[in-house]
Amino acid sequence: MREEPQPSELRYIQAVNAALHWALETYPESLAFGEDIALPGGPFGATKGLHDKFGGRVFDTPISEAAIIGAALGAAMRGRRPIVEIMYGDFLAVAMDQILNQVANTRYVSRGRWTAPLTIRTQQGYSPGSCAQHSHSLEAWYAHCPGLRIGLPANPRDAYEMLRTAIASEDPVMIFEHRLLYPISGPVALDGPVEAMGGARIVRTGSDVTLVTWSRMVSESLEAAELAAARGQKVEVVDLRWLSPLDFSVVAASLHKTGHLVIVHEANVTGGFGAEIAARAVRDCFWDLDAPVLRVGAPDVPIPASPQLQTEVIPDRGTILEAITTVLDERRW
Amino acid sequence: MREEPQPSELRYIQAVNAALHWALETYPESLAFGEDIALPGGPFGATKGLHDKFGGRVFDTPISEAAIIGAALGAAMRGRRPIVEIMYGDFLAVAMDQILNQVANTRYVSRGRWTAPLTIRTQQGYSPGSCAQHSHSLEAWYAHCPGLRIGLPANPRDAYEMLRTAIASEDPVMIFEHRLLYPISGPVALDGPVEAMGGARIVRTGSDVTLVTWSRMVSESLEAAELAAARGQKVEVVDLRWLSPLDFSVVAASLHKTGHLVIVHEANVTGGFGAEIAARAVRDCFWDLDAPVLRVGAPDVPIPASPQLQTEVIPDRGTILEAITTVLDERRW
Amino acid sequence: MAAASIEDNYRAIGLIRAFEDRCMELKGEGEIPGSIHLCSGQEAIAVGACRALEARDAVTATYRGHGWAIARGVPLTDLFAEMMGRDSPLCGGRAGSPYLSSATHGFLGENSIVGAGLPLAAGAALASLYDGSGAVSIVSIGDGALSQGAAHEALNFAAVYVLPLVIVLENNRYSEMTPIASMVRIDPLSSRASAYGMPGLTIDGNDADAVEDAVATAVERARLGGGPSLVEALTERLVGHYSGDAQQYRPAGEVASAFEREPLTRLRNSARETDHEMLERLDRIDQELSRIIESAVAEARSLSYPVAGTSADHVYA
Amino acid sequence: MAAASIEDNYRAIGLIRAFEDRCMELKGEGEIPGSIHLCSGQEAIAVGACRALEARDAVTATYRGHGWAIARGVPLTDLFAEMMGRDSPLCGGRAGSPYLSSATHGFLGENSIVGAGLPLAAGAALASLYDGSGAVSIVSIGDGALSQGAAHEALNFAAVYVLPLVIVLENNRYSEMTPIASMVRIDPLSSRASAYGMPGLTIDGNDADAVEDAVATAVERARLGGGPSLVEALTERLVGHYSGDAQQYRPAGEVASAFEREPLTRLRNSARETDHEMLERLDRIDQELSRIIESAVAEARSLSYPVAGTSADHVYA
Ligand SMILES: Cc1ncc(C[n+]2csc(CCOP(=O)(O)OP(=O)(O)O)c2C)c(N)n1
Ligand SMILES: Cc1ncc(C[n+]2csc(CCOP(=O)(O)OP(=O)(O)O)c2C)c(N)n1
Ligand SMILES: [Mg+2]
Ligand SMILES: [Mg+2]
Repeated sequence: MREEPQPSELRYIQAVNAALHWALETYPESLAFGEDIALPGGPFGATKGLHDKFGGRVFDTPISEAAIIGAALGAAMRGRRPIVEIMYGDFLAVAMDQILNQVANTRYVSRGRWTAPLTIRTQQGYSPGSCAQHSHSLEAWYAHCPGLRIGLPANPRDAYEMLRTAIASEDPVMIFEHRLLYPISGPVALDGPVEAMGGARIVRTGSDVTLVTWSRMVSESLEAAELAAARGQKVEVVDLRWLSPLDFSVVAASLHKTGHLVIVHEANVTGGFGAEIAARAVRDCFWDLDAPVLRVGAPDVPIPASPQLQTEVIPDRGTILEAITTVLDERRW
Repeated sequence: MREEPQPSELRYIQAVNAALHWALETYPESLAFGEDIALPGGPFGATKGLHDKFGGRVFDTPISEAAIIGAALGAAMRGRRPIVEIMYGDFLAVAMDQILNQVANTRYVSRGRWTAPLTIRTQQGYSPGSCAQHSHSLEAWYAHCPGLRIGLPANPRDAYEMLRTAIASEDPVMIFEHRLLYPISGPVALDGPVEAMGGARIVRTGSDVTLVTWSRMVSESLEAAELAAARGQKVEVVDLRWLSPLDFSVVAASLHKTGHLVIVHEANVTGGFGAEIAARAVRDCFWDLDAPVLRVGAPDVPIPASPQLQTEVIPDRGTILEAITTVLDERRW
Repeated sequence: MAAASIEDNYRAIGLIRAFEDRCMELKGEGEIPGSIHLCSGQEAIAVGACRALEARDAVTATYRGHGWAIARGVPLTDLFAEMMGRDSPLCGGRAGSPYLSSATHGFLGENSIVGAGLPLAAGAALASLYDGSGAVSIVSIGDGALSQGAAHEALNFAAVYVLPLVIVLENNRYSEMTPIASMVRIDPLSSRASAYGMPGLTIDGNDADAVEDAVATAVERARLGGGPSLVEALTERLVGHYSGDAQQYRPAGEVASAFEREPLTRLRNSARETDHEMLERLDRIDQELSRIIESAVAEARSLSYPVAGTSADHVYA
Repeated sequence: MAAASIEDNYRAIGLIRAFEDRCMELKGEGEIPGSIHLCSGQEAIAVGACRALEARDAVTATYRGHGWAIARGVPLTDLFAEMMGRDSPLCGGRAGSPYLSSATHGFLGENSIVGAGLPLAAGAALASLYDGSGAVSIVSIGDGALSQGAAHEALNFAAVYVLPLVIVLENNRYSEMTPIASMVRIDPLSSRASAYGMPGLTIDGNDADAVEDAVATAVERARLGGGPSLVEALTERLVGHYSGDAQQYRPAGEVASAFEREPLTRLRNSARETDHEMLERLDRIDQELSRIIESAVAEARSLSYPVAGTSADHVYA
């Protein structure tokens, strides 16, 4: 148990940090490594204080993402519980083989005789001025990769709880944070029991439209829902939280009530995970659907650096509101 | 113009080879390189005879996929037209950064001042006994990556024509072959005009169900359609051919007629490109749909090596037929 | 200095050879699906190296790793069964020939992505820094793997943290069908080690005793906290890269002359020089091995194929 | 031996410094969005290297590449505008500070993935083998990039095909916030070159003439078909890794003492030793540069932001 007083209000990045402290304390077999995470405390400060407290179990690495993830796997197979940080989700691309062909296969191919209890933390998405090599939202890739668990915490509470759940898991888990969420504050109850993995959450109830979203788009969607409410449109917002395991039941139940579905993510629309949600809806909830299913996401372009262009590309409450209005517009159909 | 007599019947792999010969002859700026492609003529023989004929424009490389694709990009930016072979689609993972963060961005980020006219040929999918590291079908990843063109030829004719189209393109194109198709024969008309990129093709007409598929699943789907016909179920089979540019209009027109949709691919279902097709259908063809949309693909597991398990995992005419029957079963709905 | 008897070396190497020869037959008869990659001619490397290891150590190999599995003590029956796609105690047929592993033998597995075993093996070595096991991690890679980015990253990673890792580079002169000499500008390959600040050494990989000595030194160094080292073992493939390789790229006479240098021929030559009964003893070993192989095949055949409906098991905990 | 005048070196280096200092102000005032990475202290490398190049040559840099762009002749106005996210003639604001390029200057661009520029630059060099241009490709990488797999692959690739490639390794001692000395076990870094069979050399990167000499030799070698070489230029960052870096990881006094060794201080010291009017001439250069900078900023400000509705252009041909 940590001795510090339990703050009730934490910034997202502090929640991540608290979860890491908890993990290194709870699991003597845990290790944390990544670029600039130990002595400098992490490029975004997520790992602050860990090295001071846990010494050699927390260390800096060369700029070698394939080695980082591969070493995490090898160490996990030999009884460690590694937690690695990949600075930007975009950089996972240089380590993709280790994720796709190594980490994800370990348990399956050995029938569980080898396991890979490791956590890959990263952050993704755009920020003003970030270039095309630092702005990807690629959760759909990993969700298409059996053997991995995928979580995208949308608030400080989940940043803390989902990361703890990830680290406690006996499976490899990827946690995608969003750097624009790092400064956001919210209530976090520290040191409670670790939650089971999975579970979508209804973050606003409504009876007209089901809006399914995750990560930073949860707050944008809530803003849009608020604006829609002023127009009399009752939007139910579902924070999907985990893409794997996927809790579609919450979506289905909501759709049964609303008959209308909008899916929102920051990722490019084509091939984004929104397609999967739409596909499940049109299979499992077909008879509940009263209107076409709409997706809101970045159009199919690399993310430009200029904020003027980014505004045009990144979904926001405006584009979400438009989709809500469109899906509810009976005259359109 | 090639002097050899034009065979009307070619094996898929010969069609690939013919397209490569055509390209190296047609484009003096073209280069071909990859592992074992020059002196040995390629692990599957796709590049046979190229080195003899075109000398130093065709060369073997170290086992360095990131360097191969990166070098193709740099050469393309400087006026060459590289055609590279990546032996298995699974190995693209070690070069993912070069594809995602480099090749795909080049034109966009420079507003077309730099271009990347290069072709990445690979083959993917399972074969009996192939392990989880040699069996991926990941076209959905690349289709989620703006800036790339994605083609999956299903027969010798398309292996020839689509590859020529790819090489002639001023954009980076990925061509995914399937090694189980390599021995398949079919008619190929050599040396005709290069086709424009894109275009889905109706390979069997029918009025009850639209079956959208690509790559090796086209022939499985046609077999399933034949079996269904014996039961009186009229299946229209659409070979999507290109995921980018995506020709959804053919799908929409077919759906307008049939009202029923089944999508078939070898890839794992969750996050596969089938989701994108379903998502477009439920947006653009909602009012035409008479039943839930079904997807047939590998379940969400890595591909096991044992053929007994592979049979359980890889979609075939049996599983496709079952989906056709299910989607048409009015009592179910 | 290692000095296993001629018979012991012959038995250990011959076992792997006999196993793989039988695999090729089984493949020809359709009992083993997919491609298989034989270590025929390279067996002395795995044999010598594994003699320098303890049970607590970790072993990682490539798709050409049957010899490592056998030298590590993985039962032949289990290996045959795995390769046949049967429900073997190793991986239940899910891994097959190029990707099998055995958790009970510290055999982290083969790997069919070139170079990818190295980061993983570095991770196994990393674990030893924390678990008090004193275990060393050993990894076999091919000559071609030196050109892979991930291999490079792992070599530096291992050097930086002074990991107890031994890299055995099996230089069989070819990467698939392309001579390694045309794909690097250095000679010997072990000179690459200095780029990471680790010792590198080139030895005769067809001499199990020489391999044992070199690996034992490297293992001891690793175990005592001296960090990683690279042992390049020179060898030759007696067969194709994989089961379907016609080897047209190999110069005339190369394979034939390799047969004069390969470990079993050498041991028979030594035997001939030693005493005139030795050759007979080796012949008896051959017979003994073929009995062992046949009974393993028979046992493997008695194992069932994976039970229908199990293909979705073990994706997650 | 290169021997640019003190004034010429001062002007060239000072221009980059003044440009970036102004960028930091513009960033502070919100006119430049995102993170920016300054080459403050490292300018002599780009300046010396680009003097050894011809117009036909290809240049590839990292996110810390403003100096390379300027030394290559890319107009300041265009660079300011690009960094401001305006519709610049370079990339129309799409690339921004860390990823900009200029097709009209053979500037293949910056790259914000560590090490990723190397394969691309190798490809540019490959093109020269076929196009008869005689062009050489030069690429700047950081010390940390040596640990990236792609960089390794490209170095070997370049060596194998004897590509006309010059690798300039800007060793500023840090990779972001981590000292390179703790992330490799070799010294100097240029010794890595021998692992690829290419020449490697370590020089003073704060001396533009020394850089010019070393790069000129490497360029000539490359142009004559002698293949790639690696030039490690030792230098120091005078500022943080990026615009928001508080540099708490740097030992007390390190930055202050680096200011004594940095190129402009050195040139002023030399000026002081040369003749007593020289310092005044350098002061006049400073004033001249600041006028140049201000007019470029003003011009850049006159460029519009990207036109609404154009964000989907140029994804494909
Ligand atoms: C990343 C990657 N690229 C390519 C391949 C295809 N491939 C399989 S084995 C091999 C040759 C490897 O040569 P080497 O490392 O010398 O090992 P050997 O086969 O000689 O044992 C290649 C290119 C692969 N499996 N993985
Ligand atoms: C593949 C990859 N990993 C990590 C990063 C994050 N990152 C950006 S710059 C940098 C440090 C690079 O250090 P060095 O190569 O020495 O160049 P310098 O910044 O000192 O010029 C890191 C780790 C990245 N951009 N790309
Ligand atoms: Mg080899
Ligand atoms: Mg540096």
